[in-house]
Amino acid sequence: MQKITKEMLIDKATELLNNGTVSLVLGWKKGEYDYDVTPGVFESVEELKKDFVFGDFSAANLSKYLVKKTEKLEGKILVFLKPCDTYSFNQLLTEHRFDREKVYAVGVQCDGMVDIEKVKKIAGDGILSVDCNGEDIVVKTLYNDDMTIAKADVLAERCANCKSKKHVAYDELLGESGEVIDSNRFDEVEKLEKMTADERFAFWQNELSKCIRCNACRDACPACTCEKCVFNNPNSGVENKSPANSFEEKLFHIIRAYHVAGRCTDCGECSRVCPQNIPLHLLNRKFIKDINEFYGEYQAGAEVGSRAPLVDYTLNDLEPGEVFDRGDENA
Amino acid sequence: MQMKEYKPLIVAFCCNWCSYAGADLAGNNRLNYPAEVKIIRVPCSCRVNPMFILRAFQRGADGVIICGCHPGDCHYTSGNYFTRRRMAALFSMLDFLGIEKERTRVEWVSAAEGAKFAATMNDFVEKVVSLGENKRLEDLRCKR
Amino acid sequence: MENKYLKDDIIRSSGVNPKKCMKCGKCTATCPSFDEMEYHPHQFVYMVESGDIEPLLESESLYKCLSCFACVDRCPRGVEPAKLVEAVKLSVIRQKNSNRLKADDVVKYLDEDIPQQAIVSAFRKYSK
Amino acid sequence: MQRIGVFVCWCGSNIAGTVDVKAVAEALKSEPGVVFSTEYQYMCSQAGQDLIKDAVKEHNLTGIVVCSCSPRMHEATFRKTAAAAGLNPYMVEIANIREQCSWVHKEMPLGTEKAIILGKAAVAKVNLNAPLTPGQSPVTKRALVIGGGIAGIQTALDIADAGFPVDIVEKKPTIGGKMAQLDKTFPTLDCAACILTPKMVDAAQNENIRIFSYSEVEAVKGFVGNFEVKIKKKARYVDETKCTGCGACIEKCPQKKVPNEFNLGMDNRRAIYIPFAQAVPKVATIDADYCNMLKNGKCGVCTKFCAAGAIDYKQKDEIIEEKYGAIVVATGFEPISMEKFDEFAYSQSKDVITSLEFERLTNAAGPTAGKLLRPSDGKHPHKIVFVQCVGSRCASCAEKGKEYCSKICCMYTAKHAMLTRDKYPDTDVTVFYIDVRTPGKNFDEFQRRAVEEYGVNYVKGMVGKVTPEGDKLIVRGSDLIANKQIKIDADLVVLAAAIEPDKTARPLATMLTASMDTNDFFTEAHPKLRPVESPTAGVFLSGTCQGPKDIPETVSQAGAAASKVIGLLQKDMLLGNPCVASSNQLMCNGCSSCERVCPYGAISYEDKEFPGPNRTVKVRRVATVNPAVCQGCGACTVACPSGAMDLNGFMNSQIMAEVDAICK
Amino acid sequence: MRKIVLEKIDLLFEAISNTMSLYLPVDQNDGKAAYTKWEEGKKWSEALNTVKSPKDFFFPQTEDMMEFKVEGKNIEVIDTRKASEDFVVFGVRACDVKAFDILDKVFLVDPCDSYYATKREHGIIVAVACNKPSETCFCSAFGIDAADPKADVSAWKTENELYLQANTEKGEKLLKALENVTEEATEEKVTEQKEQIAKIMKKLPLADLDTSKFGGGKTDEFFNSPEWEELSESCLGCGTCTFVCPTCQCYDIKDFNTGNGVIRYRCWDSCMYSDFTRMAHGNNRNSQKERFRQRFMHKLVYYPENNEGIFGCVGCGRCVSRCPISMNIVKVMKNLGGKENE
Repeated sequence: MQKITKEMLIDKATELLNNGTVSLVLGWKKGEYDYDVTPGVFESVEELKKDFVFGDFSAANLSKYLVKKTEKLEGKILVFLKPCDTYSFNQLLTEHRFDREKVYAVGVQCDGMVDIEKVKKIAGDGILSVDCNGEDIVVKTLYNDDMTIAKADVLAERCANCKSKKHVAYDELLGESGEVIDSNRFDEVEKLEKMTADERFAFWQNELSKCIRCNACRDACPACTCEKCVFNNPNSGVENKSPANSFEEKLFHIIRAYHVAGRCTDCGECSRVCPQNIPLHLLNRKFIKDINEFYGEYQAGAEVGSRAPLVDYTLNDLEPGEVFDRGDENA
Repeated sequence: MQMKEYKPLIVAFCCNWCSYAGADLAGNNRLNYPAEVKIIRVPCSCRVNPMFILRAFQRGADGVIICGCHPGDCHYTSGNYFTRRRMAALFSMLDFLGIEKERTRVEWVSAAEGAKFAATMNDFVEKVVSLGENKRLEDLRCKR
Repeated sequence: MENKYLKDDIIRSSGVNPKKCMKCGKCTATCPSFDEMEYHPHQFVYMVESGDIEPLLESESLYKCLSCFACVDRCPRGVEPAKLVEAVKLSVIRQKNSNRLKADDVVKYLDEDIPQQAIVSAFRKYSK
Repeated sequence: MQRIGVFVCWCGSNIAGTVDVKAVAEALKSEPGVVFSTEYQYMCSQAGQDLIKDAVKEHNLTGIVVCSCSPRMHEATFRKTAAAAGLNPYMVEIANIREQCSWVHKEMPLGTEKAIILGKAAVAKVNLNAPLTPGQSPVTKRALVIGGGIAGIQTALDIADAGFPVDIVEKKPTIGGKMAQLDKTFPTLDCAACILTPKMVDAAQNENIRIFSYSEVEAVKGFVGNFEVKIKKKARYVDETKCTGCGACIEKCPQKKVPNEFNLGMDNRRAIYIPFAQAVPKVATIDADYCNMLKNGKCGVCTKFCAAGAIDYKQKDEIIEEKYGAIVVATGFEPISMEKFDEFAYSQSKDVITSLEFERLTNAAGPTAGKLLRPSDGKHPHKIVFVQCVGSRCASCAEKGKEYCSKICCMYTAKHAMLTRDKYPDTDVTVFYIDVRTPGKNFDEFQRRAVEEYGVNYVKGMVGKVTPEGDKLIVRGSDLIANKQIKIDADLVVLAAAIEPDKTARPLATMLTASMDTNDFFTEAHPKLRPVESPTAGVFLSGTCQGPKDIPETVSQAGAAASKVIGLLQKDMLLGNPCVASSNQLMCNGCSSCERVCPYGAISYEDKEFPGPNRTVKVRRVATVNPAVCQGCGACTVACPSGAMDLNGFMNSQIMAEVDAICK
Repeated sequence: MRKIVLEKIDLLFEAISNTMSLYLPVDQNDGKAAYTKWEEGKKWSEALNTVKSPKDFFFPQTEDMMEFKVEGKNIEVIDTRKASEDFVVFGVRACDVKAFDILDKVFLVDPCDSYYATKREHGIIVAVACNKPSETCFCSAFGIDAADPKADVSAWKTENELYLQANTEKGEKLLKALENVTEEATEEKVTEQKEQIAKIMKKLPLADLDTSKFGGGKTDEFFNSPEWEELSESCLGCGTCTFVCPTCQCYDIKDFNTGNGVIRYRCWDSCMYSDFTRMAHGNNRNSQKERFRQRFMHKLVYYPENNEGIFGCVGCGRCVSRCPISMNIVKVMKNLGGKENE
């Protein structure tokens, strides 16, 4: 497989800016360190040359930005999409959240993103530089000797359990588009399902009590693009700003997971951005797993215009009471 | 506070066309069920938002039951099919979070099934009573 | 009651629901062993359903069924009479208990001309 | 803040027997918003209603809570009372303290406590009630009938007779449908053409009826009273206005080997054709799949012989757009394919035919000019076996048959058997039946005559296999009564094939947002009480598109559908149900979730300008609900993640207030 | 100065907990540290700092203020404040200690916030010097010495020992009470460590972050800077930065309807939220750019303007490591303060 470098992306963006195909480029900007990459908009080739970056920390899913960025746009915006981002891209299109005509999508081959927390766990604090050369990562720190870590050991959870290397939407592709992967992404969910209700309750009570209601999960989620979220709407009856007690903690996450059920593409942004490391993706995956088992395999965003399972039905669907019978069988 | 016999609080959402009429029929036939069951009339079971269910639990309900027309009999042709999917997903999620699955139920009760309505309520209340007070989805502020 | 028990047992072991029968007789119409049989496929279904099983147990018809499954194939209601015949047969074998061929004994009855299918069928019939 | 009056009804001792009504009235007095609370023996009586009216005036009430029997009983009564007192009728809520309280709980303290809670919930809801007014929409006074069989024709005639214009859309070149293919009709044995063709002519000549033959519905927009329909008039390459139906072109057409679908392929027609002599409109049609001129530009014979100059090879499909107030679906049925029933050898032998093919074989206008001859060798059959329930009542073979009873086969098989014995007494006729179902006026008498007078041999049993052997068909069947297996060497086997809805019905249902059952029959709004209406307002059902029917039943349903249409078209304005969904466009994302769950197609989207930050303007796609179409189920409100969609009369806030009041 | 060998540190914790509650950073199951009430078995985390700052102890995320009991048409007001007891927060870093000063200047000035004041009075803070600052640390930019945290008690953790030095009356009282588990010590090792830390501080990537461009009176200079547009471009508008920030002090007061009455409570608010300071007429900052600008202008300009030049940031680096899109005050400062100089 060919290695995709940031230069290839810059060249592509330069070409498209110069020939007038696009007027803006949505990509990743380099930060203070090697790992704090920020999503950013580039207007000129100079800006691209100066700040554009692509690598193991270009984790942010850019598709959600298209909702805002295309609003008043004349012409087209170029967006770089990793395979998992393309699913979000399609799902947003399914929900008419932006105008496809205003976007030039370039699919970028993805070899998995690195989780800096995992790097720090191995290499220690005081990271000075992180360099990736294919399979390995070289880390320089303040306190320890330089260290080489296998990239596979520090892949973000969602990348270690990558569901698809396939780009489901693009105008052009950089590198290769792979296949949908038969991943182990439901293993954690299954582990929880096999626990007793008391154990599950304890698990989630512990996890969700960490929530500080910063709303990062919601604000980063490409499925959460509501003009006004129910949790911000004083008339909705559930509006709140703080996890005042254990009920509020659960309410927010149950309703949020429910609202994105059938629409969540499992891009993993919620867990990535959670400052408290709550495994929020497990809630979404539970819904995905259930939907797959109850109503047949469904991958949100696999194709534009597909009907989400919760706005669909068949005459012989499972009864809500049977949900548990199935669970008991599995146990 | 003195010890009182534990009485659960049950909220029943009933669709106007079948289950609410079924509850009326139970009344016509003087079929007993616990007074702890309080019915809220909705046009169709598909009107029941998961937020209503969580709201009820927050406010101190010990069980929530949703009653609609039998599949295929929906007054609005398809409402209860959506209910079926939504509630299956929601209940499974609540179970995943460790909340007792016996506290939530969907039951199809037609306008002719007064007896089924009463029997369902009796059974549901009995199950909820055996679980005791709802502790896993309660909001202590509402119990002050 | 004996019959009730027997009926439930047959229904359970066969997995057949005789209530589904609408008495069209297509099974009997199609049965290649019809002339050999005292009780015909549709009668099996009806008699099991009505609990009138004793005569079936004693009837030679049990052993005349070829297990060709034509009745199963043709039945418009998915009743599967052949499975019922098999189940009745099974209950006879079980009742007799001792009087059955052991798998090890089969070998000595084999000769070179016996068709492969018959061996398999014999195993199916007698090794339960 | 509302000014709410609470009225607690004793219902004699029905409520007061187990509920302390005075305590309820007293307890509700201190609820927020309540300014007046009282109780009375019979609130629904004139005196009780007057009490409410007086209280409204005296206390300036803005909302009313009646604690009484079920709202299904007297909600309408008290709404009228409120209206009479000058209040909006939707400011009334009922607390059901009879059926759901006093009648099911025996102890006074329990009943009273629960009644108070139910009352509080109703008060909490009224506090959030808002006056509602039903919407109005005008009615386009024209009806569309889709399908030109006997159902469609009868519906159109009845509507037209009431003075409303009506259009029939028929996909075939002529109206008439299946009935035109039949020979005689049961149980009176009059000839189908004799009773159908006058109706076809009536339809053609009726000033209020337009017939779009060889046409199909392309798209349907709009809602009850205001449908906008696109009709595709397929090119028939003959100018309808010029063609006289003389038939000169047909005689000369050199392409003679086109299977004649009207005779179910048992003979041939030309590439230019008129399906049958009494066709309406009697206009020729060129079959583009076979016409040499259209296929490779070499021929043009018909042009030469057409004195009227009606042939037009350049004709194109034409789209007609028209507005309608009501739509009647009359798409009819097709016999199911017999290809998969190997045991009956339909594909192996020409002499195994379906009953509809049998109709053509006995029809004077059919391929054999009415002589019953075997399709294989044209000989007269002496032994005929009829098999009933082929593919009907077939639960285990979903891929070939149907689970339902096709309803008409018992009767037409009796008819065929009887007619055969009547015309050809030397013929042995055997009918294999599972059950003979003859519930209809003179139906059973008819079938008995076939047995008793005409000597048709009815065998209780089923055919297991048909094997062609030489020029014979060996039929093996069971005779359950004799407990015998029988073998008949028949000359002809006639299969009573199950019927299924026409293939075009499914896409049409999607266009109409009308629902269908698993068998693709249209669903009626209520199986007993609204059998000719679809759940989609303004769409009506006529004939076999709704379920298997015989001709008398079809005609009566056609009339019923017509009368429903007339009732609708007679109105100038439609009053809607005000308890409908509405979308708060400021919060709407335009994500289409609501549209996908709406069973009525009541939701559409528009691009609208909204104020953005700092005096900018933002264009967003947002949902709008058509209140005339919405029936108020509320499915959309839950599908909407942002809560932009709400339901009048059952708003999120109202239901939550009820929950809160109950769980206090 | 007192000291205790690290092996016996649990004795110290036990001694404190015997008389009052003790909170200290403990590793959670995800490996992140969080302030936790000490009990037997809880281990003091090795991590540099916690995800959430210790401001929670004095200014909790949610705090009931009063309650209204509604019965019929009568309303009764109930004071829900509870008498606070002494407690110890152990292991606070220099930056977070400084953050308390910043909060004090908001909550303790007239009109004094009694909810905050009560807790502050009863809280005893034991600060610990940072041996291994992270690459995200930039406290030195705000004049904070990570080697010498000034709280009620200052502490230094060397290889085998913990050195404790009281700075206030409360601190002295605490150390006095702990005399039988600690022993007298000299400053030698501490001085050594201070020097070592100072060396590391110089090597940090953000060591030379320049704050001189900012401060009171600079509103005009920065408010209309074109840089805000680009900086705020990808801001999600979540509240992570504000909620992990030790100095963010904005709160919202809300009513919760319990069905029987109303609980009036306050909870942290975030200037990043679209309904922040929403008023009857609507919102005065209605684009994310304006909200984003508000946060940084407050830390770098408005706060110093009202507080003798003290910045509203302590350089703890929490926002640097936690922001979902990695936008943070460092990037803001560098872009605003020195783009033309680059």
